[in-house]
Order: sequence, then structure tokens, then C-alpha cells
Amino acid sequence: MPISKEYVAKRLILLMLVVIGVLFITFIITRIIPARPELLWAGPHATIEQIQKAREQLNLDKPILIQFILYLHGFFQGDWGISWRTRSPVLIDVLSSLTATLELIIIAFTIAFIIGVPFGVLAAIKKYTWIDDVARIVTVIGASMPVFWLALIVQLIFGTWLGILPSAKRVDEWVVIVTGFKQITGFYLIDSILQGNHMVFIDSLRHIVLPALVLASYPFCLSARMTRAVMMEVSTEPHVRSLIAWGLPQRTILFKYSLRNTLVPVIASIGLSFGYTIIGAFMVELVFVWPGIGYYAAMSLLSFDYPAVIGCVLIVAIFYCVINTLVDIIHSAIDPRVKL
Amino acid sequence: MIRFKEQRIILSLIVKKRLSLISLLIVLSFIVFGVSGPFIVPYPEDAWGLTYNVEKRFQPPSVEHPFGTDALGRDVFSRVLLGSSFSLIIAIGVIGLALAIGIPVGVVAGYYGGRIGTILMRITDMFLAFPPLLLAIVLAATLGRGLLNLIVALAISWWPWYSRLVYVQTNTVKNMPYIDSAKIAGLPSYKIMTKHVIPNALTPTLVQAALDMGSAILEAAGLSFIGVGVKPPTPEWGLLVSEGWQSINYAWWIAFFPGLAILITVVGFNLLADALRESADPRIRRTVLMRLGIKQ
Amino acid sequence: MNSNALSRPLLVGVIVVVVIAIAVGLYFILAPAPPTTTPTTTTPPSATIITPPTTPAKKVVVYASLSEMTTADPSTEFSNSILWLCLVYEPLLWYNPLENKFIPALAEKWEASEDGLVWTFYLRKDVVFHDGTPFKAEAVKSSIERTIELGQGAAFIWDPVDRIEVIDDHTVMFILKYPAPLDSIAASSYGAWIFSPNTENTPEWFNQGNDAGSGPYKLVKWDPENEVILEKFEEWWGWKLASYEMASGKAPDVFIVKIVKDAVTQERLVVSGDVDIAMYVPLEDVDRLKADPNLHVTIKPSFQNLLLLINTKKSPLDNVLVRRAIAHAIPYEDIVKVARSGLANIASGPVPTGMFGHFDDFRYKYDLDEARRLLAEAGYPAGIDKTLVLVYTAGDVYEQRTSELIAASLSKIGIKIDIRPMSWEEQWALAQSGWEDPNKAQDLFIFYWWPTYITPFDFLYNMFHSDSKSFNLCYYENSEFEKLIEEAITLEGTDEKKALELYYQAQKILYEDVPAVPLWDMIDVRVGRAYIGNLDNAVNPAYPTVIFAQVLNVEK
Amino acid sequence: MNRQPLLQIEDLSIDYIIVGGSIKAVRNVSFSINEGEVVCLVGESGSGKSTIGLAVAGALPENAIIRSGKIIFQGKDLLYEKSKNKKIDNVMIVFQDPAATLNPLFTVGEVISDVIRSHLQIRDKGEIREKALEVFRMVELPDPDRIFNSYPHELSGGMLQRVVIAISLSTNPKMLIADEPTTMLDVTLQAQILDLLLNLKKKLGLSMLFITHNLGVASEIGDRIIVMYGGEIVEEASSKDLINNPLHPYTKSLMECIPRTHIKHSRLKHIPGTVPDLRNPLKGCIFSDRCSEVMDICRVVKPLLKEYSKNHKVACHLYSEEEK
Amino acid sequence: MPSLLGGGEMKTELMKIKDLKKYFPIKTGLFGKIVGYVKAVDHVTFHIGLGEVVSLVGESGSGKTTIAKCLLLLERPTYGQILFNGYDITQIRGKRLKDYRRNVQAVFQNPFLSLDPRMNVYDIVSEPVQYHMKLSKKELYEYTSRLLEMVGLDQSFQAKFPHELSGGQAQRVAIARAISLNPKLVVLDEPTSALDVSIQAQILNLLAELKEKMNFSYLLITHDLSIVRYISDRVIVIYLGKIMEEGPSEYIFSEPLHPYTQILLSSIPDPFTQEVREKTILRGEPPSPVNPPRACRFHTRCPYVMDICKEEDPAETDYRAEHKVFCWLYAKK
Repeated sequence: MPISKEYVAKRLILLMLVVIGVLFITFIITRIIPARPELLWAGPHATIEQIQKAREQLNLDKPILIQFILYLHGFFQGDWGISWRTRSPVLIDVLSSLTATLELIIIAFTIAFIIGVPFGVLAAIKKYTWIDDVARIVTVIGASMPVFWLALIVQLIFGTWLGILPSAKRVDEWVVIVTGFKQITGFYLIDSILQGNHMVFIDSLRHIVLPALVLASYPFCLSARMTRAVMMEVSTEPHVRSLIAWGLPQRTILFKYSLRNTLVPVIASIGLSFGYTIIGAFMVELVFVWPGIGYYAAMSLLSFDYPAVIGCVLIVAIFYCVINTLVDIIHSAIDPRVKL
Repeated sequence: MIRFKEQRIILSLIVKKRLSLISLLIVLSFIVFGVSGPFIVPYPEDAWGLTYNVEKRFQPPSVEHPFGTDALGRDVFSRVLLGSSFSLIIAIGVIGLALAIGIPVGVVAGYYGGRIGTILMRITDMFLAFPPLLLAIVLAATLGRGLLNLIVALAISWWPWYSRLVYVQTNTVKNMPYIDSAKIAGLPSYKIMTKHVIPNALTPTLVQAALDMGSAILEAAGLSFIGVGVKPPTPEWGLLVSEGWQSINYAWWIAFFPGLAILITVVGFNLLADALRESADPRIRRTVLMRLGIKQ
Repeated sequence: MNSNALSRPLLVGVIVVVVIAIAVGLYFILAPAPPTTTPTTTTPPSATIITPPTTPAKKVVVYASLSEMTTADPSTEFSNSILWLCLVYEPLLWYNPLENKFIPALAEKWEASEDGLVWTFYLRKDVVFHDGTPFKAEAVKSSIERTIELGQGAAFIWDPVDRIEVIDDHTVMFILKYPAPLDSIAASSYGAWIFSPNTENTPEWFNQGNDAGSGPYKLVKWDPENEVILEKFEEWWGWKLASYEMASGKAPDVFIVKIVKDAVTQERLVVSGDVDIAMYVPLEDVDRLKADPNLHVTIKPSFQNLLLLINTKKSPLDNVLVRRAIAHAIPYEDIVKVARSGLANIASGPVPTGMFGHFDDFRYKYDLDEARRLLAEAGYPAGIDKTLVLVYTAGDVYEQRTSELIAASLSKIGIKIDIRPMSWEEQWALAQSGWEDPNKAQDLFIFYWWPTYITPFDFLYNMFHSDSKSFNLCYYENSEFEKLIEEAITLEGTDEKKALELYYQAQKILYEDVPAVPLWDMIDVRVGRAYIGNLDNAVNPAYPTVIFAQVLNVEK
Repeated sequence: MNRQPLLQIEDLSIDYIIVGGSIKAVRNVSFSINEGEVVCLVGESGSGKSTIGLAVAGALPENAIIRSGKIIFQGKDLLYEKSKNKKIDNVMIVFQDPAATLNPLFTVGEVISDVIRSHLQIRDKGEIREKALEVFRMVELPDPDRIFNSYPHELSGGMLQRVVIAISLSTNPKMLIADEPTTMLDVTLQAQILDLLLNLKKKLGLSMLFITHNLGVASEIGDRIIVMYGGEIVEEASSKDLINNPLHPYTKSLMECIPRTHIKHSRLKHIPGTVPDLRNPLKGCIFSDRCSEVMDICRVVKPLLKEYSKNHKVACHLYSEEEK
Repeated sequence: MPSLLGGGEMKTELMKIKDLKKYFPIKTGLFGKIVGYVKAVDHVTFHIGLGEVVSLVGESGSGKTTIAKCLLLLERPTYGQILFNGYDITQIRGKRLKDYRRNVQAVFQNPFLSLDPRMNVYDIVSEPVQYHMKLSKKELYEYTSRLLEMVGLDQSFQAKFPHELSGGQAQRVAIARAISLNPKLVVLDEPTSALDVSIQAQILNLLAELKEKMNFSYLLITHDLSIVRYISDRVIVIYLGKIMEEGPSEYIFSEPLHPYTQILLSSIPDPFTQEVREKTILRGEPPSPVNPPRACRFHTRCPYVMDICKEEDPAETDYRAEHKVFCWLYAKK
């Protein structure tokens, strides 16, 4: 997997451009469209003088370009602004809610791809059987599912009607206090293992099951469908037919050769589905009261807390960019024709 | 053994055909309901949210109200039915607007290339760097709630996909021998562009766009659910689910049926896409192909 | 054909793996742990799964709040943080509006001069702040002066105060510019907190999660987005008193305010026992919850009310007849049924039911014929051809339902309404523009009000006085009305009867002028687990959304 | 012919299942190949020649169904063996497009190692590599070490085809199926590959089923030529016989179609019409609708492949009457 | 039957290609820096006579298609002149270009790719006519029908779309379109290599027939020497962007001079001459056009290579009238 310096430079420059571009677009949207941000900042009881002071604080008295440059300047020094809603630094807010989302997304993605890819493979090699037909129907339904609705239904069934799984929050406060659980990494499952805290581990596992499954539904169906479709395409390609003709064992053909060919587009789709999944996470977090970035962003949006909104958009965009880079690197590792 | 295998293959082909038929049926009925919705709703006042009925609140599904009634005593069935009209408007609006921006950008960048093309595509890439929908959410929230704002917000986050697709297609078509043969016939550039490049480059995009209507409905519903979409009492499906959420423990049907309507409609579009081309999520697939430099 | 040979084992393998995974998952997730719970515990069904350790457990009470916390500065905070400020900080007095009596807090006794201009408070002696500083009169002076100086939030309540004099360590005297009910002011829900003078006392310091209070609970975790954790302050003077109505021997050791932003989830959590008290539940479910033996539902009037503010400066609403027509075209009963499931009183004037200054004579009659007649008289026999814009705060289901009902009903008399959900900030910014150009602003505004301290003046001044640019979003100006309430407030501390009469006259003017249509006065519902005793007394309409944790009897 | 042929195909029929029917790609084909013999299957596109090659190699696409017939190789029925999932070591295949034949994600060495490992049961890596390098040298590949570690995209077309041949030879097969191995190559490279294959045949005594559409190539490499049209064999003869004395009208006209480098033509013959529709093949002779010498019987009765002279078979009514 | 070969007499020159050069830049990196050139065509000079059939023969990568593209003005040459009727056309635009287009047409390798899939046969064939000649609807219809008739397609084909045609039929449509403006020169870029043998013969016959009737010049670009022999008057053999040998096809086939031509000829499998020929097999692969060998480009693979071949480019040697060869073996020194 040769990665050239040029590629690294290119990616870094690209990341920089994306960050500035995203900042620029979001900044423009959020500064131009709401008529008077200083009113929001100064709060409902502000006097005229306070509003004027707010204008100065927010640099609103300066030309828009200067405002943007000042913002950029602060941004690269780690000053992402102060949330108008919580009055705490956006960077801290964003990072603290990010771990909750990551825990959810990582679990969802793991479920999705660990089950999804083999499921797709199975459907592909069982082409022309009921397994394939069922897989086709199940995955098309899953990929068309409005995730927020699924969340509601699942919550209703398992949380309210059956009452077997908790349907909100990350962990029971009571357990946290009783066991003296401390956050270290912010990932409850990891933290509880690190502390040998059996109760918190099980409790947070119980809490994460429903949201993670709901969130996993889309990437799962996507990866299964993608795998199935690509696998079928690959299996008709001459380089696979030739291996069959040369009498290699089917196991080798399937799991060594075809699978690697299949993984190239499948992994690319993982990167892209990340984008959809994070938006899915917005809704799932909203329904399951999961204190993640999606929840934070939704709340910030609804109360026009623009520094927070820009922060959220940015962190998500950076993540998206990083994931895409990762996909490129994995791609180049799999495919020797791709030189980075 | 042989006979069995043959029958399995034939059966599978039939299932495939059946599914395409079903999908066609779903999509057609969605369009029919969407167009005729306002004229055939059993309780038009309920559907438009112009009335309420205190006595009829939270009635479970019955013959009179097949989907039950909501918190204001309105017929959920009527609202879901009329919702198909709004979903249709949103889908057509979003896709249409996105195409209206995306096609010129893609065609110009693809056909003329050069510096203008590069600049246009870099701008497109910048928009594509946003995770899908995030931009739409921010825009929709900033513009304020409303049908038109929702459509604009979604279209703005959507057009770069089309412009990229059209760009790739235009580039492919531009290098096809039949374009050479048109050049050799001496046709002027504008004629080649209008008669050969655009029709050939756009057909796949337009088919794709038609199939994307399912996704547009899904994403619009998501935005409405978050609370940045249409405003009440518009019977948009996402908003209906969101309203039903308030009383889901008490009256599950209010949120259930509109969600089911979304699901069925989107399944219809996706199955149709499957039937037209063996595909995963069309949105994902086309970008994967673009990334990998494979032409469709 | 040959694919069978390979894929059969593969299929079996996949199935086996999935089955094992599901089995293990189910075991972990569903299998009840060995019941080592103490026998007295009445744990909810799902809570049995988690076993508390046998060591003497702390009593933890989780209270689900609908909105996130705002700021932590006791001088300037004027919003949701009241929820825990009431537990961490103390004022000089508490007020119980339902019995119309004051409860001593940091002040043991107080007295006012005849003319109502000089108020003397005698302070409690054995009080220490959480930082260890003993409480003295100087703290009262410095706290209130800081609040006045910062001039934010509810600082306006101290407007009558000319100066504060420290008589001795435990006596403090307020000299007023004009007569005012300083006892009410000192019991205000905002801006009346006393805090330690030894702390840094900067907004930043407070917002980092520090507290300088003297109350029964200390702030130990400040995560305004998600949760606020309070821990019992063992040295609080109230625990030591033999009988004090604001303290209980079985108060929780830890009190957690958990932000749960929707009522459905709150309901689910309180039913499952994941939270102990829910602030809001879907009102349709209240009857069902009442029947649940594991729960206790507290229903109390609240001094929060909902009004429809009318833009009195914009045509056609500048015509009083049109406003009256609207007032008669609103289905008050239906709104209360639909929006609040009956858990509200139909409003009569802007002062809420049960409060001092409320009169029952100001209800409009729902009468569409009368409304049509008025509209015709105003010159609109066929209805109004302009669509009126009604704004409400997005996400509030009560406001939403109320708005939809109003819109549906007004359409019957030919008034078309465009309902616009907005964020509060956006809504308020739009409304502010009305003072510059009323035509740019909304036509109708769905608006909640609740008092800072308990006086009708708070309602009447803020919403209808032309000096109150922030909240007079009817843009209403009436000098006669303004004179009446200005006089009434000065008399409140000394001549209650006369004050009441003036308030009556003022509200009569509003009734006729219809700058706003009061819709309903809220009845609060709090749902607690059954083992949370004395919940009824932990709720006080003067301090909305607060649960006075120190009075709870937790039987857990 | 007292010896048992190496490969014997009996009454082979293959269909492809498609939506709304099936393509009857190969119908009742029988022929045999002796040890050390090169037999060429010649035909235009759609004649079914490649399908037969794939069937022998056991690499038919999934929607193909073998309706009838046997493929007997060294006395064993390959179809039966395949269905029992046994490996067939002694038949290997070379495809048309060498660039597409090799998986782009794997080095040449990985593929050949896997082939050697699974066929020769060699476990030792060094030994496998030795074997691979040996066959590389056998096909005259320069710098075998470098090629072993190369990816397909790093090699040119001619080299790739040699690699593919090397892979096919690595299992010491008795028989090689070559499916249009030179079609994608330039003439000079085609000559190289043909030369190589002929050398290998001589050196290793390899039998070959060589599939091509080019009669010139066929005559150059084949001992025997089988002409196929529309999924059926129309003529079968030794190369010389066939070139010098073609019997079937199709073979004749095919021959006349070919422009010749060494003779100047004024006009080329051509066959009117288009290839037959194999979803509904003609009832009588499959060539009857394009044949210049068509008779009434041709449209009704299907002519059988019959011996016309020694080692020269033809399926045409023109000859059946005369002979009998 | 008159021979296609007009005999040895000098023909009126229709087109003259002088010193044609086409380099394609290779760009790389973030900023598209040019790191080298693909030297597709390097100083090529030849001519095409009126009514003459000239074949450009070479293997893949020899630059023959690039020459065709330059001639068709699909690519503008890097250097050199293309004289058509005495005018240099390399930089023409506007009306002159339109005139030129009318006179120079082309048929490409894959008919399915060179026909717009969204147009029916009638539209495809009538499109150039419509643009270049102002005909009434009826006239256009008649004209088009006549064209289709000429290529052997009847009325029923007019409404069909390319995907409904067989390969041979589609190529006929392409030919009809190419001849619709009655051009002076038709460039045939591998016109039969995508077709089956029986169909190939049909198309070649058609082309020969049309030439007889209309007296076009053909520039045939192909790697298949057998069809060259059949149709062309003169053959130009090209290797790695340079001409190796040029001469009347009689001579090239009966007495090839250049070693490369000889090898090329001997490589063609011919069913009828199999036993007599002694084959020369060319070893190795053609070098890359990015870094072509210095001096004589064939020296790396030439069986008769001499020292001078590696040092100096061979000059043009006129072996006999119209038969030129670029090889040191024949240099008159």
C-alpha cells in the first residue's frame, strides 16, 4: 500500500479546503439569513446598549468578509465560539457529545457490516433460491425505511408494550451513582470495562441495543444489497469464470478472490453511507434521547444557536472527510491499480 | 436435478418480474393518489387541517376511520391520503429544482471543460463535501419552516449529485464515436450539444432522477420530523409521524400509518430502480461508480 | 448445482453464529440478575434487572426536565435554571401563593413601615454557605447589589429599592424609592438569591459549574445540555430544625435533573422507573397514569397562562371590533380539552386563576354569530381577505394544538390564518421589529407568561404597558390603563383592597380593548413514582417547574 | 482408431435460460479428440463454440443448463465428476482476453500458486514458486521472477496471454482448451502465441481444443477442424481436407468470404442474411435460410452429421443422398 | 471487371500530409504538471490521390488512428500541414471547415458506438444532408431512401433504431451516412474488425462497389492486412508513429522491403498457403510511444539490426517509383 507524499499533501489540502468551504457556506447561511443575530445573543431582556455591545462582541459591525476571517482566525486557534444557548465553548460541547454518537455509530456500523456483508454474500451465492428472494425483499424494505419511524415503532414495541429494553438515554443514572462510575474515554462500554464495572456495562449495553439496531438498519441493508449486487456482477466476470475453469476450490474463489473484488465498491459505499447514517443518527438520537452530536445539533438548530450549528456541521464534515480518506486508503490497499 | 435448477431460475425470474410489477403498481398508485388526493379525500376539512372534532379524538382504526383519528379528532386516513399530494409536490419540486441547477452546471462543465469546467466542478465538490442532507437541514432551519423552503433547501443539497452525474455522462458521451461522426458531418457545436450530447447525457440522469423521488420523499419526511420541514397543519407524512409521536403510547396509529405510507412509497421507487438496474441504493451506487471511475 | 456443496455449510455456519449471537445477547440483555435487592424496595419491573449493591445506598431521585438548563449565575439567570437554583440558593423568604403566606427562609422575621418605604429583615444565625463562609447581612447587601448592578435577567424587581443598609450582622434594612411589596419581591423566583460574598462571583465562574449557595443541595455536576447533579448539603440549617415545612427527614441524598426533551419519553421513563419524577407527560395519558399504583400524579394550578397577543397596530387588527370578533370566535372549551386534555382553566383576564388579582368576570363567550356580527360591524361582512400570520414556538405541542384550533375556528368566520412555528428566539426577534414597524411583525402571537414574583402587576405591566418594549408584543398603548396599574402596585404592600380594585378596573379596560385574548391558565401535572412521598408539597406555583427536593419523603 | 479418444463429447445440448424462454446455444453435438491432437472449433459469433469450451472446462455461467449429453475425458464423465465436486486436473483453459482473465487485485504469482497448490497438492511455498517459474520459462516469459510478483495491469497483452498459458500449463494438463486466445492480439503477437502453442504441443504432447473464428488460424494450428453453425456441427475434417475440399455450403461460402493476402481478388463472396435466432432454431437445416443450394428437404428435415469420406463428416442433404 | 487498382500512372493529388506530428501531453499531480509526451505521430508525410485507396497499416499503438483523427480535424496536429486540394486545413474554421467536412467523411470501427442510439436510421442518415443541403422534406426523404438503397437497406429500416439492427446492418447505415454528402475522401477506420467474417465480406464488397460508382478516395486504417490486399491501391506501413514503408499494394505484398513489413505479412495466418511459408516470428513487445527508441524505431526488434540503426534515423529510400522504404538496409550510401 504505497502512499505517496503527494497524496498526503493532496488530502491535507483537500481537508483544509473542505473545512474552509464548509465554514464559509455555513457561515454565510447563518450570518446572512437570520436578520439580527445580536438580538439572539443579547437575549430577551436586553437593553439597546446591551444589543450594541453584543454587535461589537460578535463583530457584526464589521464587513462580512472581515467577520469570516476573524472567525477563521479564532477557529484555527481552537476557539469555535460560545454557544448562545448553553453559553459554554462550542468545541467542548461538540467534543463531549461526539463520543456518545461515535459509540452509537461504531456499534451500528459494526453490526451492519459484520452481518450485512456475509448476508449479501450468502444471497449472491444462493442466487435463484428463496434465500436470495427473501434477502432482496428484506433489504429493499430496510433501505427504504424512514429511520425515525422505525425508531418510534421499535421504542413502542420493546420499550412500552413489552417493556424489556430501555428506550431512552445511555445509561441509568442510578446505576452510575450507585457504582461510582466515572467517564474516562466517554465511551460507556469501554469505560465500564476499564473500570470492571459489570453493572454499568450491561446497563449501557441494554440502552444501546435499540438505537444501534435502528441505526444499523440502513447501512446493514445497504451493505447487504451492495455486496449481493456486486458479488453477482463479479461472479460473471471473466477473471472469476477463469478461476472456476482452472478448478480452484470454490471456497478459495469465493472468499479469497471474489470477496476482495466485491469489497472495493462495498467499502466505498460504507464511506458514503456514513453520511446518511450520521443524519440517521440525528433522528435516532432525537427519538432515543441519546445525548450525542445529532441531538445537540438538532437542539442548536431549533434554537438558532449558530456557533453551535457551525461547530456541529464542521465536526461532521471533518469526520466525513476523514472517513472518505480512509476509504481511499483501504481502496488503494485492496486495489493495486489505485496509486495514492 | 437439471429440471429443478431450471425451475428455480425461472421462478426467480418470475419473482423478479412480480416485484417489478408490484413496484410499478406502487409508484403509479402513489402518483394517482398524489394527483387526485385533494379530490377524493373522504374528509377534506380534516385532511387540510381546517377543522377539529373534540368528541372524536384518539379513536382507534374503524370502518369509518380506517386509520383512526388524531389528537384533534381528525381522520388520519384523509390526512395520509392528502399527504401523498404533498409528498408528490415535494418530490417533483426537489428533483426538478435540483435538475434545473445541476444539469446546466454539469453540461457546461462537461462539454466545455477547461477553466470554467474546473471551477464549476470544484464548487460542486465543495457542496459534495457536506455529508448528504446536513446542508439541507441547516438551510431548512435557517430559511424557516414551509413547503417552499423545504423544497429549496433539499434541492440545494441535492443538485451537486446531478451536476456530477451529468458531468460524468457528458464527458462520456462527448468522447463517443457518434459525436465524432456528428462533428465530421460538420454540425456546429451548439447543434451537436443540443441534438446529441444533451439527449444522450441526460437520459440516464433523468431516469435516475425519477427514481430518486423516493429518496426525496424520505429525506423531506426526515426534515419535517426533526422540525425543520413543512409547518402544521400541512399533512406531510414526516410531520404526521412527528405529531403522532406525541401520543404514540396512547394512540399508535397516528404515527404508524403515515410512516407506513412513506415506507411503501419509497420501497416502490427502490424496487423499480432495482428492476431497471441491479442496484443497491441508487444514491450510493452512482457515487460509488463515480468514485471508482466506472461509467454507467 | 455445485454451489450447494459449499454454501450449505456456509448457510449452516451463518445461522449457527446468528443464533449464538442472539442467544448470548438475550442472556445479557434480558436475563434477570440474582435478586439481592433489599426486601423493602418496591423496584419497578425493569429495575429488578440491575442490582444495587447491598452497601447503604444513597437515595437518588431523578427528575426529568423538559428543557435544558440555561445559565448558572444566580444574579442574571432568568430561565430554566430556576429548577435547581431553588435547591442550591435561598432567598430571604419563600411564598406560598395558594395559601397566600410567606415562609421564612434566610430571614426569620421581617417588618415594613406604615408607608411601605422601609423594610427590615432579621436573618437566621446558624447558616453557612457551601464554601464554608458564615452567612451575614453583608452577603444580602452584596448579593442584591450585584444583581442590580449587572442589570440583567430579573434585576428589574429591585427597581423600587433605593438603598440597602446593614444594621448588624443579622439585620438588614431596605429603603425604597416608592412603596412596593418587598416581601413578594424578596420571595421572587428570579433575581432574589443570596450567595456567598467570598467567591469570585463572575458569570464565567458560575457557568463553569460552581455554586455559592446556602441551600439544602450543592451543585456537583453542571452539564446544562444533559444533566445537573445535586448532592445533599449536610450542614444546611434546615436539616437541623425540628420541624420546618421546607425540610424532610427522608430527603434524597442525590437529586439529578435529567434533560429529557419530550413528554412521551418522560412518560415512558417514569413508568419504567428510569426517572422518579417527570415534569411533563402527554396529558391524554394522565388518567391512565393516575390508575397506576406505582405512580403518584400531582395536579396543581400553575400561574403560567397562555395568551393570544394581537398586533393592535396593524390593519385590520387595529380595529377593536375585529379584535372582539376574534375573541368571540375562539372555542375556549375545545382548546382546553384538546390542547390540555382538560388540564387547564379557561382564562378570565390575563391574571391566572387562583392568584391574587384574578377575577372571574372577564371570560369571552364563544359565539360565532356574535363574532360574525362584530366583524360585519367592523366593515368585513364577508370576512377578511388578508391572511393573518400566527406565530407560535415550534415544538410546543400545546401551542401547536391551540393554534390549529384557533385557525380552524377563525376560518369559520372568514378569517384565514397562516400558522408559523418558529423558534422562540426567531419569534421574539420578529415580534421586536413590530415596535419599529408594526406591519413587518406577526399578526397574532401565542404567548406564555408566568410571574417573576407574585403580583398581577407583573402580568399587566410586562404584556400591556408601553414601557415594556420586550414583552408588550401587542404594541398596546393606553395611558389610562398604565396609570391604574402603576398606582395599584404601590398600594399592594399597604392597601391590598384598593390595589385589587384598581387591578379590576385595569383588566376591565383590557377586556374591552382586547389587545390580547387570554386563552387558558395552566394546571400543572407532575408524575412521580409512588415511593416519592410528599410530592404535592414539593410543588409550588410561585416557583414553576421546581421540585423542592428537600421536602420529599423518599421511601426507596 | 482403435485407441480410446482422450476426450469424447456425446450428444451435448446446452441452453441458456433467459427471461421468457431459453437460448438453445448448443444442440446435439458429438465429437472427440485424440491424445496429442489439436482440434479446432471454428464458427462465427453465436455458433456455440465457446459454450462447448466452457462446458468441457466446467465453467458455464449460472444460467446455463446442460440438457443432455456426456463429456467423457479419459474414460470419466466430467459432468458426473463435477456434480460430485471432484477436481478435474487434466483439462485447463485459456481465454480470449488475457487482461480480463486475470483478477486485477492479485499478483500473477498468487493466482498461479493457488492453481498449483490446489491441483498438485504441493504445500511448500518455495516448491510452488519453483514450479511457477518453471512454467514461466516454458512459455518463454522474460524475467520470470519479476512477473511472479507483478499485477496484471503491469504487463502487456502478449505477456499476459503467456502468463495465462503458463497458469494453464502449471497443472501438467493432458489437454488445453484455448478459447480464441489470439483474437485480442495484434498479428505479430498472434503469430508469437500460435508459435508457442505449437511448440508446446510438440514438446509436451498436449491435446488441444482450439476455439477460433479465424479459419486461417485454425488451419495453421489444427490437425482437425470442426465447423459449427448455429449451435450445431456442420462439417468435420482434417485441416487439409477441409481447406482443400470443403463440402458444406456454409464452409464453402465461409472460405470464399475470406480476403486473401497472397491472391488479388476482384470480388469477395458473401453469405446473405444474418445469424440464426437460437431461441427458435429452424426446424430443418439450421443453415437453410441462407444457403445458396437449399432444397425443399432442407427446410423440413434436419441433416445428420455423416461420414462423407474417411475422417470427413458433413451434415448436409446434398451429400446424404449421393452417398447412400 | 475493372480493377480497383488504377494502375501505376500518377494520380491527381487530393490530399497531402506533410510532416505531421501529434504529441499528447502526460499530466500528473495536483497541478497537472506536464511530465512528458506520448509521441503518437512523429513526422509523417504521405499523400492520397483522387479516387485512390490508401491503406494505413500498423499494430495497436502505431498512431494510425491519430493520423485519421488529424485528417478528420477531430484533433488539431501539433505540427505539420494537411493540404486538401492545395489548402492547408489544419487551422481552418467556419465556412471553410464546413466545406471541408462535406468533402471528408468517415466510417468507424464499431457501428453501434458511432450511431447516436437515440436517433432512428432515417434521422441518422439524413442529418448531414439536412444540414449541408437545403432540401425540402420530400426531397430529403427521397434522397435518404436512395442512400439507404445504395447500401442495401430497404424502406423498412428507416424507422428502426441502432439497437434493433445487426452489426452488418448498422455498419451499412454508418456508410450511408458517410457517403450522403458525396465526399471526395472517406476515412475507413477499421470498418470491419468488429464484424463476423461473413458480414465483413458483405461490407467490403459494398465499399468496393460504392467506390466504383462514386469514385471516392478511401483512406483505410486497419491492422488486418488481408482486407488491405483486397481493397487498396497503395499501402503505408506505420510503426510507433513513423512510416516504415510505403508503396503500391502489389509491391508491398509481393515484395515487401522493410523487415517489419515482411514480418507483418508472414504473421498473417492464411488457410490457403500454410505449408509453403517459412514464418518469421517477431520477438518481444512493441516499446512505449512515450519513450520510443532513438533512431530507427524498429531497431529494438529488428532481426537485421545494424549499428547504424541505433545511431541514426534511416532516410527515405525510393526503391522504385512510388515504393519508398525507411530502412538502412536499402539506403543508397
